[in-house]
Amino acid sequence: MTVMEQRGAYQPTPPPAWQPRTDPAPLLPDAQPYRVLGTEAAAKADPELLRRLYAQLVRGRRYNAQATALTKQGRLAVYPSSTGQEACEVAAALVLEERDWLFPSYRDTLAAVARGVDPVEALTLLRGDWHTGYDPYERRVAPLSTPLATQLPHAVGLAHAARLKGDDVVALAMVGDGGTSEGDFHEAMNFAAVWHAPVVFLVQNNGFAISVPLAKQTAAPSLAHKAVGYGMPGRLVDGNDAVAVHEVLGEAVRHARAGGGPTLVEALTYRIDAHTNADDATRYRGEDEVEAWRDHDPILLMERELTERGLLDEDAVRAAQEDAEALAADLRTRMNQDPVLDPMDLFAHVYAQPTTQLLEQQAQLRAELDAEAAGPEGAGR
Amino acid sequence: MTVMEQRGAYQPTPPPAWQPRTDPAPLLPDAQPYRVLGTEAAAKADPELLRRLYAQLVRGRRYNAQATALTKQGRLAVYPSSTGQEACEVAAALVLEERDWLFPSYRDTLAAVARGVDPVEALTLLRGDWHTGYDPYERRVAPLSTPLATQLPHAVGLAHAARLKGDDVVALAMVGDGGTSEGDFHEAMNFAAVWHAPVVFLVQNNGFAISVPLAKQTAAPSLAHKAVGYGMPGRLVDGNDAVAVHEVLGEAVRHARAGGGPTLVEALTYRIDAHTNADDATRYRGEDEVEAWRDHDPILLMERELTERGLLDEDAVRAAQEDAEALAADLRTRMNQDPVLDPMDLFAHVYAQPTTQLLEQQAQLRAELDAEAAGPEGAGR
Amino acid sequence: MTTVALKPATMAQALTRAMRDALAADPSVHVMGEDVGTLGGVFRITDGLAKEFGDDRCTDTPLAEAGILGTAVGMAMYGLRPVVEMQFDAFAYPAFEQLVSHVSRMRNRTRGAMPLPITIRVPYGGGIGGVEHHSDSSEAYYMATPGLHVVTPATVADAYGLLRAAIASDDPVVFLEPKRLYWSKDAWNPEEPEVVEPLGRAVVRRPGRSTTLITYGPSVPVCLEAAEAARAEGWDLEVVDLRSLVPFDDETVTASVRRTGRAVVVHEATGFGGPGGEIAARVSERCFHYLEAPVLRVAGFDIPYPPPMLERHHLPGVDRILDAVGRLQWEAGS
Amino acid sequence: MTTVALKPATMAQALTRAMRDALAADPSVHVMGEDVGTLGGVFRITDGLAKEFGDDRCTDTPLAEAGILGTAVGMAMYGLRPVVEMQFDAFAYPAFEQLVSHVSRMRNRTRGAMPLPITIRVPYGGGIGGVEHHSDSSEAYYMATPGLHVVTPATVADAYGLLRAAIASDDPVVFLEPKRLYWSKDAWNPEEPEVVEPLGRAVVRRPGRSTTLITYGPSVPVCLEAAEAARAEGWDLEVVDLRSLVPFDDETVTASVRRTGRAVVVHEATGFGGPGGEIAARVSERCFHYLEAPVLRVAGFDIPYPPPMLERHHLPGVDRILDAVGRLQWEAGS
Ligand SMILES: Cc1ncc(C[n+]2csc(CCOP(=O)(O)OP(=O)(O)O)c2C)c(N)n1
Ligand SMILES: Cc1ncc(C[n+]2csc(CCOP(=O)(O)OP(=O)(O)O)c2C)c(N)n1
Ligand SMILES: [Mg+2]
Ligand SMILES: [Mg+2]
Repeated sequence: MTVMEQRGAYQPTPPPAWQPRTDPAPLLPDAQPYRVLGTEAAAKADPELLRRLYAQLVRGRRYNAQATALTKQGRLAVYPSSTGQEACEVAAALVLEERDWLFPSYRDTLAAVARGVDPVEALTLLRGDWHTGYDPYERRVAPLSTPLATQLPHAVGLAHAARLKGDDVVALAMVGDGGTSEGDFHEAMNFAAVWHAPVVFLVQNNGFAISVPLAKQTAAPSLAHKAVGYGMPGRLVDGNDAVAVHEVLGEAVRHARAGGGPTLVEALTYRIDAHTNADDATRYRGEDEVEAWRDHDPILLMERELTERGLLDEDAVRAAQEDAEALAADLRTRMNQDPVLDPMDLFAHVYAQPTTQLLEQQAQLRAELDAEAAGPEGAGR
Repeated sequence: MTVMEQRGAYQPTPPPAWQPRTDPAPLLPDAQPYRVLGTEAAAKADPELLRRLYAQLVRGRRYNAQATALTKQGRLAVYPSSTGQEACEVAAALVLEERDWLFPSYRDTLAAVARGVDPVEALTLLRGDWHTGYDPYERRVAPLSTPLATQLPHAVGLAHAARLKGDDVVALAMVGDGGTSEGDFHEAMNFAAVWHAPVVFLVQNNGFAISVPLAKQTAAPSLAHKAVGYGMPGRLVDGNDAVAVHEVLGEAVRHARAGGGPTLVEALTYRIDAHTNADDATRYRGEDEVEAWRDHDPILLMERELTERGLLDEDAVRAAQEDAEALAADLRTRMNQDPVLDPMDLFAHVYAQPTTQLLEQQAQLRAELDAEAAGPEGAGR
Repeated sequence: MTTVALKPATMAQALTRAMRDALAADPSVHVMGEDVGTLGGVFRITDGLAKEFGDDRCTDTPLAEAGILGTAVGMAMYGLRPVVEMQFDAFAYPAFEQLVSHVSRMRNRTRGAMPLPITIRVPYGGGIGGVEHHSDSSEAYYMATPGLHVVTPATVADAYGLLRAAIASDDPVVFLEPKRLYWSKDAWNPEEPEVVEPLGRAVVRRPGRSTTLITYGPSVPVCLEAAEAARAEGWDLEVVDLRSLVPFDDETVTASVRRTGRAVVVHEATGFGGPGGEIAARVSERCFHYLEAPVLRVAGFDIPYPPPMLERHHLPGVDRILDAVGRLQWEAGS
Repeated sequence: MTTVALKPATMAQALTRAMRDALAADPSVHVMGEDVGTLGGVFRITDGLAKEFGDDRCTDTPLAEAGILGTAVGMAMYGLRPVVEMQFDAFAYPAFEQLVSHVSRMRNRTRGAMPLPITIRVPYGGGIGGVEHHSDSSEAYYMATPGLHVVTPATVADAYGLLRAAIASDDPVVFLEPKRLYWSKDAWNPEEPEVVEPLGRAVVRRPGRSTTLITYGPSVPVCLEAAEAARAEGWDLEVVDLRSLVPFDDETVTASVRRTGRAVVVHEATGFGGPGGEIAARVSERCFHYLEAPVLRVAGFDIPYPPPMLERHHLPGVDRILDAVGRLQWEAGS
């Protein structure tokens, strides 16, 4: 049987006998976001997982702080921080198997790093020495996608291809609340559902698309309510509750791997920092709003839980912090070295074989650089 | 108060206090398509409306037949017939007030004609003498849109503009089941809901996008289930039941006019003819399927109802048929005359003022045509 | 040299055959698009492929061009070679962002780690009586996008050979199929189809001495006709079929124009900002001292593609080409 | 002539002022786009407009470029004059279908009944250290689309005047704003802003006798700098600022080149298939007998826009322009 045929044949049926093609009820999100930390469900959570998530959150927060600091030192051209969103970033990376694929958006360098991409390589785009700094095949992390939502159909296509090849690979694709307004979001969701592709969509609803608040972005009850319109389940989760995000994403990944098709997960979170270091958030939101979310901080929530359950001793805290500092120190050191650039790279990877025209242009630049190197006389006209 | 501000301010709220932005329940379609004909609801239907719809259906069917015949005589380049879909076409036109706007897709020439556009002008695009043959402002019918779903944001923008100007104008936009897969559908729905624009989206789900059946187009329970994901009501209606379509669309139009925002209506119908005269439908569907739908034909349903209620006398039938024949005869006569074309039109309407370059090109063509007219000698070669 | 008798075949048949052979030869090749499966495409170019290879290899997609190309990108990332059909020229526009922002740049972005061997088939051009949006010549957009190959056949044999080469290419190829040549016939042996040389080579379709007509795709037969007609005027025209707009075969074109000293670029696409600007500019640059007269362009007018009943006025025809050639001779004499 | 003292102002200020004046003068003008309201745009070009005119006149839209342009089409159909902001060059691509299939053709499609007076502001070009997708020069796409005006200012005064003219135009205008000139300053009196003549007029920014540099937008200051530097070589360069790519001011350009006998076209956009092809081709065509040397082009390389740390190698700079000019002098002597 082909992958395509598995969905069954279609008979357009005159209305007296018409039936909905699937039952919509199970596809609708719950009225309240799923939470674990601070609720009864927390008791069932695996202590090992909690500790692991905690350490990753601390590490992620430190990474965000360090990357932001690097912008001030002129070592990064720009940095879109995920401070406050670390639960989503970290959980997205941790739920995946090695053979799976992550499709990050431009804000999700942390997810890439949590999946094992070298932070310096993850930040290449934002440092400005090249576009994608890592080999996507090494950790199975697609290039960070700047044009919003455009990476979603890529994830669908990759997941579909894996399924066609018989591999039980899942793709997890990340997008922001703003990105859900793009046509590519719609088309990706629809292809995924029609193809029954093993893909999980994680929408980080952090309240804003740059300055535009969610109410100007959508009038939907929730973004997770979009799922039913494609025939896939929609799930709503507290995006600052790392355990809850991990659980919901984990379920969706297992569901996809088992051949159950795609899931849309909306994680409610908040962008604590400005859009990027270049943005001035005071122009469009008040500090009180930010404060409300600081009380619901992902690390805070986790710390509370761990402390209450006596799972957080000083050693664990220290180990997490040391690990985070080591990451930051390494990042600082290596980012403070000027990257080695080869301008000839400009021509090397446009086509598999450079065209004659590109070879001519390469020679021209070579000559210019040689003249430049030879000093003002050599460079002279 | 501005139009934009009416939706209220937004406060991103940490999950413990989070609430869905609207109640999803009333936005979901009923499990079964709304029907009137052949049901108890029919008793309440206005006899005048029934008779009017009947006459329009008969006229519409005849129009479709005549247009199809014109393709065989080489008088139309191509014709995408709406045979079997007349209930939707006609109801869409009749629910609107004069000041409202209709946004037809390429298949909806009948809706344009039912709204009062001269059939010859409605068919200009398909005849090939010009693109849009009518002045859109005369009957407030936007140009037939060939690129699928692209007309939907236009309808939203127009409705929004009307509201900004304080006019109580509603826009009704038509699209096919296939068209719902396009990104423009998504973006239009979203803008409409966020802007609370007075627009009604009518999806004619006729089972196919050329050869592609609905099951390859969507996995949703129904297309009307997409509405909740935008925060607007979704309605499901028997698209061959002209009274039901008229009622559901009428309600949506009144709702929009009263400031209630947009509605998505999915009408379940069937494309009885091939995609166009150039298509061979036997390649992708069986005659038995078509037969099942012939039993649920919009004219048949209406005739049954009218007959049962004693509303259809011979005079009414004859009047409807005569009217339809008159339309067909007029169409035939006028379409059998060669259209008068002015090649200079090619340059006249590219810009408000033709550029010097266009004037040069116009002069060139003028000279060529003069040479041609002067005969082989004058023409040189 | 084959000894099998050549039977006439259409360009449509050659294209179908190219995909069939590619599907058979390489399991990573996948054909996808609107109506390409059960129906075999609105032009029947994929006819029979779903039946022979199954709907996993030749797939009817939902109706969304950005989705088609975007998912093809993902499939290519996983090692497949998608062959995407855009139903008509103007219906490729919704996929423009995917094409420009991803397809053309992924190799470059990843320093070669993630090439995208995607073939994007686009039936293009006019002359078939198509209503609005069904007759665009959109090659200027693709030419202005580094990272894409842009290829268009003018003969039955090239249709086969270039499409095979496009599918085999490790780079994305926009493969422009001249709609009005779909039913053109040539002697061609489908049992022993000829695979042409690598992409990027122009060919002299007709040698001549007095002026070079530089053209491609649907305008090649028109130029050949013009060259025949020109003999009556005593002009011996050379016709160069570019076949590949990107990469551009400067060598062949420059050699021809240096020989003839005169050139006319001919294409259907709009003149202003169209492909002919680039071609004329580079010919002028490289052949300046050889040119007896300016390089002229015969192109579509600078207008939206006209309705069917007026398209004959828009399309570059034999007379308009000969007029241009005539103007060049005059320039030389002046 | 005004007697008010001129104060230095930035191009950004002039653009803001142009929209403000247009909003004040004509109630049908509406500004819309991503972040244009509360934030005032990521470049602050719409700063203060929402506050002054309300969010019905300056509207933050959902994040969807096709939706923005598509709804603007509908608004224009109802008599409004939308001024749309695309946040960056590459983020205009999702709106490509609306632009090409509707915006550019609606007037033509309806025989003039339904004009679309939409201004599409696109911050474009490089040189600001922008990461991928933030530095494209996409004007070739727009030039190849009949029905659009394509306009780009290079000075503070033109930024004001051309934007006013664009908004007042009854045709759609793609208004390309050179990002790296946003903060460039000129003496300009915002109290009495100068309204320039109709769209479509080039201007000689610097008269000269030995070679014409034909350029526009972000490359104008570079060319002026090159012209200054060229004096050291004894070359007296003329600089023509096109201002409007469509319609193209053949008169001004042709007159200049016929006078100087030499021309170099300079722009940031990719060379192959870029705007310079059209420009060089039409100059060569119209000035053939006046040209001492071929028309050369100095343009971005035929590559995707490079990362910030390498962009200086890509952008046409003074040296590369002077090299080209130098090559022309040599040609003449040969
Ligand atoms: C297609 C496209 N349009 C516009 C932009 C410019 N832009 C960059 S980030 C951003 C806001 C994104 O908001 P959201 O999707 O909510 O993600 P977040 O920044 O909150 O993570 C915008 C408009 C872009 N990158 N791509
Ligand atoms: C953007 C775009 N892509 C492709 C096409 C080619 N095309 C014309 S009609 C059609 C099928 C439309 O199906 P549907 O939306 O269900 O409308 P129906 O024909 O059933 O009325 C296709 C693919 C088009 N017109 N526009
Ligand atoms: Mg966001
Ligand atoms: Mg349909």
